[in-house]
Amino acid sequence: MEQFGIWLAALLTIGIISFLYKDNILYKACEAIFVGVSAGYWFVTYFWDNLYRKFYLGIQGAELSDQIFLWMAVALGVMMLTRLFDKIGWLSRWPLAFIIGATAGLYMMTYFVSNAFVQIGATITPPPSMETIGDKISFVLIAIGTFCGLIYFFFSKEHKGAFGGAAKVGIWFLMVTFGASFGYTVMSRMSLMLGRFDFLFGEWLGLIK
Amino acid sequence: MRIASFGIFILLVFGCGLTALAQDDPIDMVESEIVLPAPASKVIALNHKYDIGEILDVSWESSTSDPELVFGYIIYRSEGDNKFDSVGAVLSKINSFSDEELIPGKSYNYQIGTIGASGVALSEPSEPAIPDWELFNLEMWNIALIGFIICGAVIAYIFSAKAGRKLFIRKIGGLEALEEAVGRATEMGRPILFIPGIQDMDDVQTLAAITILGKVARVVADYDSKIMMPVSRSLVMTSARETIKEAYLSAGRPDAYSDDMAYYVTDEQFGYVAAVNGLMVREKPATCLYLGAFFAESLILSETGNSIGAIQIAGTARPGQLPFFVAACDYTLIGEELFAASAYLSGDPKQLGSLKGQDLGKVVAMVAIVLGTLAATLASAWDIEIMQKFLDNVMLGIFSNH
Amino acid sequence: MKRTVPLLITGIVGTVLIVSVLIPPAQSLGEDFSLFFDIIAVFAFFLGGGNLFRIHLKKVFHRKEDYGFSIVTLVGFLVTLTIGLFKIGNPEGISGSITAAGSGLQTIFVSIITPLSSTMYALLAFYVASASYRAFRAKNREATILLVSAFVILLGRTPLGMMLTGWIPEQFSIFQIPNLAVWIMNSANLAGQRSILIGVGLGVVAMSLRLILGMDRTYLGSDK
Amino acid sequence: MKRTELVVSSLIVVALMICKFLLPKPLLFSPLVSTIVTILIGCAFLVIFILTVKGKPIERRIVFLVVGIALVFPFFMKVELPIRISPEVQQVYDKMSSLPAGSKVLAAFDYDPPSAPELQPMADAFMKYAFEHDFKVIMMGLWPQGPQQANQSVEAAWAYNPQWMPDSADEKVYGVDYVNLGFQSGNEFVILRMGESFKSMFPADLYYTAYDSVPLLKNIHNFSNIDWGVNFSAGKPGTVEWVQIAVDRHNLPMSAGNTAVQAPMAYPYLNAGQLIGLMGGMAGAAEFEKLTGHTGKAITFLLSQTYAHVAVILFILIGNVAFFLNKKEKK
Repeated sequence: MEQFGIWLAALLTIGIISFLYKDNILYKACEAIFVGVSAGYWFVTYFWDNLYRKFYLGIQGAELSDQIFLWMAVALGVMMLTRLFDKIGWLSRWPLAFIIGATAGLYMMTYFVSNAFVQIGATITPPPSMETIGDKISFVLIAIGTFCGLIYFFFSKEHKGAFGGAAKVGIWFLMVTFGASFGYTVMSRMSLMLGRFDFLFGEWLGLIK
Repeated sequence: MRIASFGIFILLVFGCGLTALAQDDPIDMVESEIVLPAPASKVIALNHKYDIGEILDVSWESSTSDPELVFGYIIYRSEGDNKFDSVGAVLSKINSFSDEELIPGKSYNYQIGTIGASGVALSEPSEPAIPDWELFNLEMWNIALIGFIICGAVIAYIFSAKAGRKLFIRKIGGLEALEEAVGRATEMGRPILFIPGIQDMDDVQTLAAITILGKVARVVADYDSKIMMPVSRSLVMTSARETIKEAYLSAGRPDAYSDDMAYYVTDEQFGYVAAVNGLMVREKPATCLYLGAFFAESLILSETGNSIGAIQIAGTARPGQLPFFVAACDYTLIGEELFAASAYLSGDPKQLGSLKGQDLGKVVAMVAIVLGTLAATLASAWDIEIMQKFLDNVMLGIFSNH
Repeated sequence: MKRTVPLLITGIVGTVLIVSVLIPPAQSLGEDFSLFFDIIAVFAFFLGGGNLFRIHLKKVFHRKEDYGFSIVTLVGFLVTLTIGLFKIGNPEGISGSITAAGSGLQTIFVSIITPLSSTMYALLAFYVASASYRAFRAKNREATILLVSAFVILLGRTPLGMMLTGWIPEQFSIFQIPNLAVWIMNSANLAGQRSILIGVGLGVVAMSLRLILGMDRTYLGSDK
Repeated sequence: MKRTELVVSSLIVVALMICKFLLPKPLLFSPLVSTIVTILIGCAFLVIFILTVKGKPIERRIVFLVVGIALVFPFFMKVELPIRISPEVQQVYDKMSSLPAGSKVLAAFDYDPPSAPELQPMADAFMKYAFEHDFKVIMMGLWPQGPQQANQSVEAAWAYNPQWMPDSADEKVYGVDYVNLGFQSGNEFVILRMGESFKSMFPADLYYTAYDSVPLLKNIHNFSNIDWGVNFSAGKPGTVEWVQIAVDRHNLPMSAGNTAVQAPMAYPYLNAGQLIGLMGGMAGAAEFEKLTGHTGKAITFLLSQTYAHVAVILFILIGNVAFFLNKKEKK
């Protein structure tokens, strides 16, 4: 049984890697299995985690107001299903409108506070050690970079003249950022594949000690 | 807030353990000859600000034996009848505790037990305190103020555009290229692939993707091209269908619309990627659009798209994935541009007005950065005290998150 | 009716949630929403999963190209659903946790989903290499900056960085590649990150307002 | 299916079957073959370089192939990489080797399979050393998959010395010589509560044996009963949390092994003396293996990883040099 598991995993691993050469039967089969099985798996988690645990167990012995609250969610969910019927299909827009409104409202504040607000605060907060001249330069440099970066994102003015120059500096800072995150992740990606090859050549083929 | 309440929860759980310990010990306490640790002093209970009246903050002055002889403190609560029950415990060196889930308006007082090796030493009880609730969180005045300014600016610009004032918005390369990319797909007779990220509708980046989809689908309908939109969340599929359908209707071609344009694949991140990769090499779309929330799949998708020679336009707000898109795609919408895209593409003056409001927000940010940095630099380079005060009290007072 | 009600719902719900941040008694609304969302998502899956089922069934029925793979997908889907919903092979029975060790669903996850998804993820190793070869060229000033910064960080995180610049004397140690990499991460990189984050914060505010005010309403479909 | 496709796939199947059933196991190249392979890879890069300069950039599949070869072939090479022991890894070893037999060691496995190539070798070498020197090992995980990774390292130790397996001469008895407490959710709060009592967080071990029934755990109440802690970490919760709570509040002597990505975040704690040594990434693992004398996968992996890293760097360089040469010519 264990050998079967290893052979199956090996076959699936090779199937995915084979896509690098070109699309082929084995890859298509792996893709079909992957889609079918994982969609099923996700529905099972949705069902037991959300519908059973959060709703069904949630209404057991709950106060009336909580019960009504949970039933409302189910009502919205059922409205979602009205799409299946042409005549009342428009009802499904209500839950959709609800979700979009709530997401927009909720995340507007979250993003505003944790992205805009906190980052501005962090930029003007001097680091705990402002001892060396290097620290001071870094502090000012970060401020200049952030400032120019914001100019780059400005929509209501053409990037010309001094303004354009600042925007250009802004792009440079963005490029440093992109380069840094690229360089930062590249190397760690290599060890991912090492793990898979170790499985294939070690655990499956037994070639590695 | 959430972290705080979680921490408190853990301390409560902690407390149960410690309390059990304390309750097991009394016999030892009586029998042993060893002296108890010095009790804690100055126990004060205060109403917790800006909650719904269920929390009291208890604080005390640590025992003089802390930390050598002290394991921790037990918090006892009484409802005014001098019957004290333990409600929690904290480790040594800590001298405050938040008592949650109280009844608003009721009066409580507290007593602190200092736990030593030989037993528990009790403090004097505190003065009674009443948990109270507040309607507005005044601590967040700064967020409300700046938020009000920026939202106000957005709305004001929208109205001024409505009134007919001309607003200038510069050209954004990636978005100008969008229509061209759709046109190219039509010429080549090949489909357009639209990937709205892998998150559900409760992510703002997905919302942005759906609003852009409305504009893209309109162009697709006008050009009579074909759009393919595999998605990884069912709700996104539903919203995408509504959006595409509306675009086809407003283009006057409802007959050309089909529900099969947007379809669900699987929620599983890499299962979805595997399917999209397969779709790309088989259907060979001429244009690939990746707009929304992306993770590790950004490079897998855009490299595959590159191998089939598609024009690729990407956009995401996640800084970690942007470099991969920048490297492999023809155009990349960086962060803010993703959210501005639908307003820009609509060409509707009112929506463009909102972009102006956004710019005002940037001005606020830039002014704050200049003032703050200047103050900090002056303060540290020449020890100018007034600058330090200005920085600490005004700038950091405004831009701090409570 | 068909469009006004949804528009009102978006507007009211959005406004309430924005204001709720400032009002302590309403602060738990955000968490309540995520509960709501989770439950609605289950029902949405009936549409999504149902659609998946329908598409593949149609392919098989009409004997379209590659319909064999659709059979595989359908079988995989149904088998997993059956095993998961009835908790087949679960040592703790129907009330046990779905991921209990030894349950059928856990076996499927470990022996099928894990190798597939970790291999798919690992393909990145190859794509990173091909992107490096093809796209990372110093075509212009911007690309050069990106390249240099990437290269410094990349070398700084491998022993090569120290090997190449270890000879630089102590007082200029900032120019040793590993130190330079740390400095870039903590200064210039931070500036770029911050301008993106601040921009995103403001962008979300404007987009949310457009949605809440009902200016951007394509997602609501048409009146018909 | 096209002809070439058929040929390629059958070739691969044949090659794999040869690997599976015919080749000696484990497969090791002689130094000569290793050198030849390395030279061939070098030649491949030279060819790629010439082609690129000529304006005929190679196909991506060749890039994939080269990376694949650079990753796989070093598995079978027996090249002695000059491994210089860095002071931070030496510190870990010094601490570990100063412990007497019977010392109680807490090993926290805070990672999952994707990070295993880097961290598992450290854990394996640690476990072998611990069994060899009769440490009492208490394993646990703040990441759900951590305990499984812990068991893998025990199995690695068994493979190294079968005498340690159950029912063997020198058996390491579960519950007496080592125990796996399993996973507990709650991130840093788990550590916080363990400071008071391990039992409160782990009422039973991974196999549902009550805490008090495990002989090894009889006299272990909290960190004060532990002689040394070691943490294998791939992110949060991980080394930072352990240092902040277990080390700073409860004075647990602690060392750590981190992934390469994670390691820079732990350096400040190392410099401040809160951590006794740090193993960073594959290189750190290889050094640790060398010190303990239990050469395992890290040294093999390190070679693969180095080859792959060099390959990526060469690809970037080739692309750029060719680009510049071409630009000059045009001028």
